[in-house]
Amino acid sequence: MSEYILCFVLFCIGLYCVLRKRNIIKIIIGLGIIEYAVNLFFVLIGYRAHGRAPILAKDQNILNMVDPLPQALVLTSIVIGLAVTALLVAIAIRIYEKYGTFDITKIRRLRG
Amino acid sequence: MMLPFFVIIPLGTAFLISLFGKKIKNLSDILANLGTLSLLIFSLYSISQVATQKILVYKVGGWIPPIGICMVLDGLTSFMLVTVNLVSFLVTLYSINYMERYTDKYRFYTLFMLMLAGMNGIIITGDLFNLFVFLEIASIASYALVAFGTEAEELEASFKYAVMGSVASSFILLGIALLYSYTSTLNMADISQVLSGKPPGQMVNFVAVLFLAGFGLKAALVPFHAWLPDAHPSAPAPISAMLSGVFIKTLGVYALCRVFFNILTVSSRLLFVLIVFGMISMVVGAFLAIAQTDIKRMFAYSSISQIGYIIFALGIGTPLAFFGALFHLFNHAVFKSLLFLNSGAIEYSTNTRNLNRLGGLSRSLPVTGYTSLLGSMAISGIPPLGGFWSKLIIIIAAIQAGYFVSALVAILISILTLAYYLKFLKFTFFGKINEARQNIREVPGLMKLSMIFLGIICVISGLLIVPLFKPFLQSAVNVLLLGNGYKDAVFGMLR
Amino acid sequence: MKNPEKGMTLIVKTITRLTVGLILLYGIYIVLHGHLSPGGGFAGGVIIALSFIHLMLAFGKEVALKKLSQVQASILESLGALMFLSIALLGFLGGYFFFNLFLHKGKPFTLFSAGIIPLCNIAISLKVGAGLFAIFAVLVLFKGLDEEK
Amino acid sequence: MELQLLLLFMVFAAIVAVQIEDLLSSVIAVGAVGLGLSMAFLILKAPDLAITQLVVEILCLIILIRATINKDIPLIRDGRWLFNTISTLLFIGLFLICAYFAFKDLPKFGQPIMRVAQEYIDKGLGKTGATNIVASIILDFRGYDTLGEATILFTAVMGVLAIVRRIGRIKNEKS
Repeated sequence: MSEYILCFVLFCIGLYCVLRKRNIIKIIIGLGIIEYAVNLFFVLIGYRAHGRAPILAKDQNILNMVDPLPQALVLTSIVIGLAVTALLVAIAIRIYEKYGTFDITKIRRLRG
Repeated sequence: MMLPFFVIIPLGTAFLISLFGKKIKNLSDILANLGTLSLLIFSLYSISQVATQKILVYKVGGWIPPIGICMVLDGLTSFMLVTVNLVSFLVTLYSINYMERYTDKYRFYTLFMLMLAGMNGIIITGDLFNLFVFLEIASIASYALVAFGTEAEELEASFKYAVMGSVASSFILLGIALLYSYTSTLNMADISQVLSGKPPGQMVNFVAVLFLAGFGLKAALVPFHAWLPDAHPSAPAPISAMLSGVFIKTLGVYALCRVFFNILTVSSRLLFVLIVFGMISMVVGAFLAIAQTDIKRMFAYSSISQIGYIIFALGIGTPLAFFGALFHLFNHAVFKSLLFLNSGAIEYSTNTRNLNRLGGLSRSLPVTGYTSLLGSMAISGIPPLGGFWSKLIIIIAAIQAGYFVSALVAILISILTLAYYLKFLKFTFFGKINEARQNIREVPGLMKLSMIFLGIICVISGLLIVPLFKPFLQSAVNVLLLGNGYKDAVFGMLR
Repeated sequence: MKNPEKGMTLIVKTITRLTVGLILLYGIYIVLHGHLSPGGGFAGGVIIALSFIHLMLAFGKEVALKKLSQVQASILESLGALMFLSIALLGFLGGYFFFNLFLHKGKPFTLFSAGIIPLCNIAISLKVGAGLFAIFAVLVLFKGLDEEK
Repeated sequence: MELQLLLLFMVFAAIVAVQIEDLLSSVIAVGAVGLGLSMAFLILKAPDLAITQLVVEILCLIILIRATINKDIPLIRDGRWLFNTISTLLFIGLFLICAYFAFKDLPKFGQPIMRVAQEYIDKGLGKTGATNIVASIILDFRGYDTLGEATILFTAVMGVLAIVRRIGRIKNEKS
């Protein structure tokens, strides 16, 4: 239980960063932390106490493997996180070139 | 057998265009149009499949569903497929001429086809995590497409959209994780089966709230709408038409419907939340739209307002309300993409979108003028056109269910909608023409053609309630009414 | 770039020259043994991309781009994507999209086993490696243009 | 127990990453979170993920550091800073409390249900021939997901290439 709570605390730190910080790079970092927290949560729910990694060995029969499915899903999710980060950084660099700042309070040509 | 092709065709086209598009000149135009045309034909064919077989399940890789991924074709799926692929075909037809204004057209087509692949993937999948993956494809492609012009405002709008969209995606993923831990399966029908065997707890409500926040952000319901009025106007006109016309409906409304009604079978309390959100979106969107002077921003706020109608009707939850919601979804997809294409045509020939600087265009742009008139009349609910019938059905359903105040508000908002579309028509097409624009010419032929097509569909879409065409909508409504029975239908096909 | 000489110092360059091949080999090893041991196409592809990025950081962008230019990377990526899609399409021969074609999946625990899985791994690693390298090259080149202004 | 310590370290590093003024330090702190995550994956018996997370982390850091080379002026706090922060914290607190009650319905940590997953473990080798069960899931049982995943990366590359174009649209002389 405490693991789940800590993981959610991590999620909330990321959420706080996205909602409250004014710097574009800080916002990207916040999104990264959210991503980490969700990935961690997936692996946490698949963990089996005293389990083994889901890789078969040649001459032994492993009985208590951890849940392999969340691991497969997280592999996908990690790559999605990387893709989103790369795209956001590209946009951020372009924004810096156009406005000369990373501060979103100064980047506000669009209304509401 | 044909189900995987809804994803394979757009994906293959995207890869081919990115590989050869730069070298061979007109290849990207031809490939993209052929791809969307074949998708349209496939989706029309799927109607007849649904009519004969009710539900079709395709096992990807030959694995039986809880182990592998499955694709499901039922009434709702085929309805959404027709809507998405119809609009996307006409939009690609329009882009052939319109996108000449931008550099690197083949990149535009690549991203467009990827977005289409994402949307079709969301619609046909029967697996919750797979839905998330395709949702991300569509979202990432749309983030890039919003910034396609690479002007300062567009980049800013795209950043805002990308951040909010990513937060929404992580809420959805968190919901999927909790649901997986609770039920230990990812197949939609299987989840529904496991959930029906469990005692009610806080878990399902919490997951429903996470999904509501996630899909609500994608659908731009009012507390989460901040990105839409920036993102939709910033994109090139064909993409605005796609985003407002079908994108927010596929990622937001369709996914929400599927998860809420077929998987979680949410309680009536949560449905009431949908009604509240729908009402707020309806009112706020309409009032903000009146004040706008930028054509596309006005249309974007109007989209929020119309999505409000759909969500409101879904929240009522009676068969008639479902019918009205889906009918309005189809109508809105048609006329909102028409209006955005019109705004693109206006921008194409006059280089401005500001209402105060336009006027008297009806003589020099006759096709754009008349189709805009049709679209505006349809969205504000003038009787013979499709928009009137769908709004009428929603209002009748609200009165039947006892929501008198809401019905009154819906009528008032409809009048308000008429007001701001009249403002748009008056400032754009009537009045005195600007001296400098005496000799502007009508837009190229293919752009005209796709606008005329959409205008015709606007007029005849009212026919969907005629008994001959009704089964198309009714079979989609039946899926929503099926609720928990969705799992039995899917598993029945497998046995 | 303040120094007239491109890239970093001699120490970094020498060490890079010694390690970059090993990193590349390690990436390829991880890809090929994806179905037997931890790793797989994604991790291996990223390692392959990192070896090129390492080269670019140490020697400056010209040397790395001479080995693998941005256009080539882009083409390789599309090819990798097409290859993966066609492996999936080949499954139709067995009746289903994504069907694992090989009836005899080979002897377990050897390199040539598990049907389409190693092939998929190779396609993915091609795509991931080329794609990530293209992203990085574009972002670095963009800065170069920035300074010209 | 070491898992909790590692999680606490990650939470601490995340707070540092969020609150520190200097952008470069912030990026490095986020690298610490990612490294912690990679170790947590190892403790949770997910070696595939540990490797992938590690290399992806390195790449993310390089890209992020590339973005922070442009130095920026520190931020100014506006008048409603306190109000906004408190309302955000209240919202997050509410979210955490709701999550706590929802967790009570979940199976206990370390005892997953494994309804479908057991099938993968039992039949994975026989049906696909891969000894790494995660590989057999991502490339065979759920290969369609991986096609989507590869497409996401492709989309991101195409998006980045489209966004960094120098000239977006062909200007019309008339305007």
